[in-house]
Amino acid sequence: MITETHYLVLSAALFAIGVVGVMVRRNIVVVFMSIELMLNAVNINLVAYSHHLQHTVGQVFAVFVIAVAAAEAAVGLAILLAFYRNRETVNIDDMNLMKW
Amino acid sequence: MSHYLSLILFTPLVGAGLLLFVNRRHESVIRWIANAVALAGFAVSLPLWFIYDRTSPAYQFTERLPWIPSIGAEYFVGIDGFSLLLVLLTTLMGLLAMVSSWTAIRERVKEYYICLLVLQAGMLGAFMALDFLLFFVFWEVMLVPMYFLIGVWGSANRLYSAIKFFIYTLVGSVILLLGILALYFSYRAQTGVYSFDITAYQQFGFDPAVQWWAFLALFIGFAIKVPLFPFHTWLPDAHTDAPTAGSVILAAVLLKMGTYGFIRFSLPILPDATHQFVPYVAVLCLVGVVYGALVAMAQQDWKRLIAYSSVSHMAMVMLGLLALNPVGITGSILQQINHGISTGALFLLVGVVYERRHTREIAEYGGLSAVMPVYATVFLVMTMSSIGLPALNGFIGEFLILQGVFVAHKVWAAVAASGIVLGAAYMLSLYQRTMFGTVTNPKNDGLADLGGRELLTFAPLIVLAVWIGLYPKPFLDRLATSVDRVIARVSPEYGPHAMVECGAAPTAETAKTNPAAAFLTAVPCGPDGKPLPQPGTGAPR
Amino acid sequence: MGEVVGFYVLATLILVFAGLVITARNTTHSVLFLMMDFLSVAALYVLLGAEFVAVIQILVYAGGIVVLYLFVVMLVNLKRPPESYRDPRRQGKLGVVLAAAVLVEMVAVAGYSRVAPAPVAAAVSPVVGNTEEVGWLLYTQYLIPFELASMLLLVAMVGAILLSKREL
Amino acid sequence: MDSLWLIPLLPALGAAVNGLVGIRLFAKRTAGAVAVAAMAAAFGLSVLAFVRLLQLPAGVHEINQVLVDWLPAMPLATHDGPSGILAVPWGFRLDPLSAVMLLVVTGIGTIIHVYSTAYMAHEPRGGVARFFCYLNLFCFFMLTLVLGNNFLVMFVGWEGVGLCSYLLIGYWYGKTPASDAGRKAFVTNRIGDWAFLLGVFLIFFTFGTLDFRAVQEAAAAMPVEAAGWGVLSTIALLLFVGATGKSAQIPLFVWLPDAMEGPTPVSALIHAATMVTAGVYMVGRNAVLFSQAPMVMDTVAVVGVLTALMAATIALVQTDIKRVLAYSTVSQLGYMFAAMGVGAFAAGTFHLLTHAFFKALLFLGSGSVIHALAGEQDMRRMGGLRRRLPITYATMLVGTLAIAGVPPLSGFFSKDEILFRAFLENRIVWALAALTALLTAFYMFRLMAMTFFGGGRGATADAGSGRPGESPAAMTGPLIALAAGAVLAGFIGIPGALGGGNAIEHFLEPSFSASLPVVPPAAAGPDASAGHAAGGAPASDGLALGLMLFSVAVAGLGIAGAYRVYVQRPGLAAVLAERFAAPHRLLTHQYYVDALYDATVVNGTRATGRALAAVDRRVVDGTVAGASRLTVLGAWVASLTDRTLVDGLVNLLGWVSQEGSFGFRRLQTGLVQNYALLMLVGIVLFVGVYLVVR
Repeated sequence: MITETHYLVLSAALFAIGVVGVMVRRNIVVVFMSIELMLNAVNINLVAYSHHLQHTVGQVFAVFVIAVAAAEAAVGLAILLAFYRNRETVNIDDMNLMKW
Repeated sequence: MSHYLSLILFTPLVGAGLLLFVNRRHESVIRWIANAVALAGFAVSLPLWFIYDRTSPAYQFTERLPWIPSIGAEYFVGIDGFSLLLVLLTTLMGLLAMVSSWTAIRERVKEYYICLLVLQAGMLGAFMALDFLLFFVFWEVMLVPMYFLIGVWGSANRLYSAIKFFIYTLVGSVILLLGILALYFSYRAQTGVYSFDITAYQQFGFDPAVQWWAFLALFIGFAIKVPLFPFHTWLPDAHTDAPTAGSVILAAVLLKMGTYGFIRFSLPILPDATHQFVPYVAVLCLVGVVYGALVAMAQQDWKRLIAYSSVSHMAMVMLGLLALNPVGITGSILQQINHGISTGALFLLVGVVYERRHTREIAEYGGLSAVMPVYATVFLVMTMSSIGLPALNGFIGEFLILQGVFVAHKVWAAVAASGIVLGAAYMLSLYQRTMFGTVTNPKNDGLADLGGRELLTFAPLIVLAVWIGLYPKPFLDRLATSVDRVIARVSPEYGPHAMVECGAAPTAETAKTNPAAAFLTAVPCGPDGKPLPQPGTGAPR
Repeated sequence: MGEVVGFYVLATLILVFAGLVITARNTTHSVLFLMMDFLSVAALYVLLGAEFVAVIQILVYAGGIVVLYLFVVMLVNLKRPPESYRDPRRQGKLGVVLAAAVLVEMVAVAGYSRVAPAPVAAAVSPVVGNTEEVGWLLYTQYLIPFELASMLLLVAMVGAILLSKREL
Repeated sequence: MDSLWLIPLLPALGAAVNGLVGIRLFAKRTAGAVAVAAMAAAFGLSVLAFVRLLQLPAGVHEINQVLVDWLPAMPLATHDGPSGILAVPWGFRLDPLSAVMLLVVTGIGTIIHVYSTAYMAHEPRGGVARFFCYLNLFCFFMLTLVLGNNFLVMFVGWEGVGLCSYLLIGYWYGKTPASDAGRKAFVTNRIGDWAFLLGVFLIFFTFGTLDFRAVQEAAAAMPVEAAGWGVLSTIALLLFVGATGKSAQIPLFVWLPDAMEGPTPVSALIHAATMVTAGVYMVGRNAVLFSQAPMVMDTVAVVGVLTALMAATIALVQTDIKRVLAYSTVSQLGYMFAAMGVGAFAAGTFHLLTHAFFKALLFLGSGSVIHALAGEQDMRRMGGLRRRLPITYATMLVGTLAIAGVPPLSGFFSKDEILFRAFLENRIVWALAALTALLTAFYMFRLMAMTFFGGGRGATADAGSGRPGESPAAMTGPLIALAAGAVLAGFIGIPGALGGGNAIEHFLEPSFSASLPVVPPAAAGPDASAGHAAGGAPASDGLALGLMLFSVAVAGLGIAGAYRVYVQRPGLAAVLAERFAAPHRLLTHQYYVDALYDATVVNGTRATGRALAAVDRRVVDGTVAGASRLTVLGAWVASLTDRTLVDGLVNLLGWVSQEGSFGFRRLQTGLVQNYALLMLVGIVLFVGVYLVVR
């Protein structure tokens, strides 16, 4: 029997993988993708509870999360392109000008 | 409940908002929009004159919305006869001030017009507000644009004058606010209701001690604005350094705030204190009338002279209020309108030559009659209006005031009437020094006479001056019920009189317990509103 | 039984592909693994009876966003290796440790938490079928968030165009 | 003719047309024609109105018309409580007194308008239209003054004529003396108006109405204040002070001589025939009221006769032809007031009428002379003009004889009537009046002698070389018309002693008495004002004849004296002037009244104004500035405290945090992942805490 706990553990694992990706990778494209993974982890959670509680509202929120993810990806990648055009790099360690 | 007053009130604000979206480089677009908005503001307010019900003693066109419910403040506007005339004066003078600035203002055009429009909204709001806090807010709203008008577009000494104006009036405002709060808390203590509603205040008997202090506070606030001697010294500076439109608005409308405050708040809300204070305030008024006139005589600066004449005239207006009888108060209100028209016109006239010559020194001029005949004629009419020549507006106001004051106190009238002698002396002296004689200053040789636009600004003022002078009845009719309402509070002895004249007399005990109520019930009697015998050949009483 | 098998298969696929996404050297490969991952998640949604979200997942994520990533990877034509410079202050290892900690904690939370199964659901929707229910909710109770989401997308679109255009 | 208000309206229309259109567009002739037409039409209407007044049934003596409410009814307390009502209509009333004034104003006004078309012909085009605009406007206000049925409408005219007088005196505004004189006239009048207004206020307070007739009736019902000073006396005195301003009596007479700076037709119309008589008219209008205040009546008589005497003495030594006439006007106005003061209201009004003719004639004649001499006004530079200006000479001679009181010219009848009534009432007034008559005859013939007799001097000599003499017909015509008036006007008031009916007195009587219907005209008994003459016994006929002979003798003496001094022995005047140097200087300086006023009132006011302006700047504004300085000082002290104490603390805090922040600053690496790391730390801690405390 698969309970919601299984799904929660799965999503936690996926989230952890996303976190690791954000933490260790220096290619900003990959970092973005890791963020997408984390968002997916959240969605799994939402849909799992929707199933568990027999209420559709979780899925509605998943749809919103997807919409936000799409927006994030679009703007983030646009910023990335603009940055790349100026600095010829996508290395996240080169992006440290916004300090202090 | 209609939204008519709000429409009038917000038209200038909408215009100001519209100007925000216009690029500052498009000056002529800005000018057109601002003038169109001012014209619209006037056009929108004009029907008030016709639809105002002159037989009703109530506040009309009221509009009431909660504003800050937790402290009982409301958005409560409405007008009676006083505010009707003053609102119309405001929209008219606002329009004329706007038109007169067409060529006079060359820099920061956008900000200038926004300031003017916001100022106009503030003035309208102050005249319409029936909520004391709302009134105070509009009262303060007027201050800021005026400060900028003087400080940014003024002449040489503008910063000094602007700051002096601002701080001086602000001191008055603060004390006024104290008075308002005193009334507010006193009202709360006695009724248990938090309210700034002045229609309620006007029917409420405040504790005499509270009245005394509140009157003092309100007096200082309003007297600075009037300005009453000895609080007047900001006025000549502000007038002198303000741009023409600023001077016009200041003289024509802003000064009326003070006297309007007395008639709207001090008198009907604090009748007992009013009676206590009248002798002292009247002395200040009398000093003001004579003092202002004498000081005006010694001025070398065109605008300063007119400013001091304003001090004298406004003291006369105040004195009319203090007569505490219908004629004096009616005359006082009418004289406010008259002063707005004639002094407003005089400042516009100074503005015309200032724009051409950039000096206000009287000695710089002379013999303008020869080069600017039309200008000289308009100036003559307005001079005569200002010194109260019969058949022009100023006389009606002065006569009613002085007749009212005479009944109240004969010596006051005698002293105040001397102001009209001195008025003739300094105004004619000004006229002679500027208009008569030969052109001695070569710079005055080629001065252009009034252009079409300028003539257009003076035409309505001249028409009004003559109209009020010859047939003031429409104006006085619209004031009658409002005056009665105030009189019922401050001079109840006039109550039974109207009853007798107006048929259906209430019983003696109603009259005894509440003369004001008895009076008010007696007012609407007769379909024409005045069932009074035709004077003239009737037998002497 | 089929559900158990399906879950474990899909979970394995999801986690493996996710691991490949963050470990692949070649960014293009990363993107492709990401797509596979998304598809697996979509299948998981089907398993959970959320067909609508599954379809959206495929359309938007696998179809739209992944393609976007691919384009970006293509456009970012790297002259030097992308990860040549390494900032010593970055503490990547600590990050991994913390990630593990998060995992442990969340698993603990998941283990402890017991949600009461199916409390009413109140049968709010007058429609039947997953897609209909989602649609009904979106257009009734969540109409305003829905419209706001559309505004957000519009703004994001404008922003993306603005940012990526060379010259305005 | 139901519309009295049309009469003033016509000149107003003329003024409007000339003012709005004429100044820009009209030719000189058009402007003059418009003005004359307006006045002629007004005169026609006036005659019609007069005829209608005569046709009224017996017992009714007035036409009262209310045009429209001016000030609507407003409650206002009077002396007997708050039940009064202030209401003022635009009301007009034609009664015998106003009818006489109406005819004078429109009739003489029309003649003078005609004269002006020629006199002003040398002015620039726009100036002529402006002149006629003012002149018509003046007539409008004067007619309003005359026709108004209450004090306030009268006051409109009262002040309005003052304005027009101001404008017309200052017509040549380029000349400083002209504009000065205009201002002086207006301001001096205003002083009188001040009292007048107070009188009006007191009238309302006392009677509760401003209607003339109602006030007269009410006053008649009150006791005569013979013994003590009462409210009626106060009212009468205030009104009289107003009249002294307008009619140039002591103490406010100083403006009239200066007013001669205006064009001569203006002097004739405004400063001789009409406006200056407004004060007399006003007193006559309130005859009943004045009669109830005998003390004020005495004051009026004394002030009048003293003014008459004083002005006559000043006129003796004036050398400017118009100033002689101006002082003569002041003197004659004093006469009229003396008449009013002794209760001879009809006689005063009669003199007003005749004076309007002969003084207008004299002014216009002098204008003709000035015109012929191209602006010369100094009589010492004239002489021998008799042949050069025959019509002017003849008509002026008529005027001079009339003013001197030579029978049977008009001045004789009116002046004699005044002297007779004064003799009955108050011998001192009579004596002074008679002395004035002597002086009048003297100085008028001095004027004639210096102007028309003897040889040419100065300007006349210069002009002798071929300048055409007589003025154009448009000027001589009016002279002749006025001369005819000056001859004939007297015959409407032939006294009973000479077998006449004294028609004018009977005609005017209703205006000077209260309660018209109560006193039957047939009774002719003693009434409030005009009792003595009409009720006089035949015995007084002899007295009247005697006095008449006496005044003729006085006039003859004056004429003879002037003839001796100025025609027969031209050097004598200078000798006399030298012998009586001190009085002569006193007279040439008009008793130093102007200097006195300048030194006290005028300069006093100005100095007060300057002083107060300084006070305003230094003290009143100084207080404000001082308050602000004090605030600034306080602010400085506060800012010092602020900098050292308050700011010190804050700085300490800042220093501490700045030093401390160097450590924290290292956290700010700018690396995204470091920030994410910190977030992660937070999450771990947060969830950890949750797990622990759950």
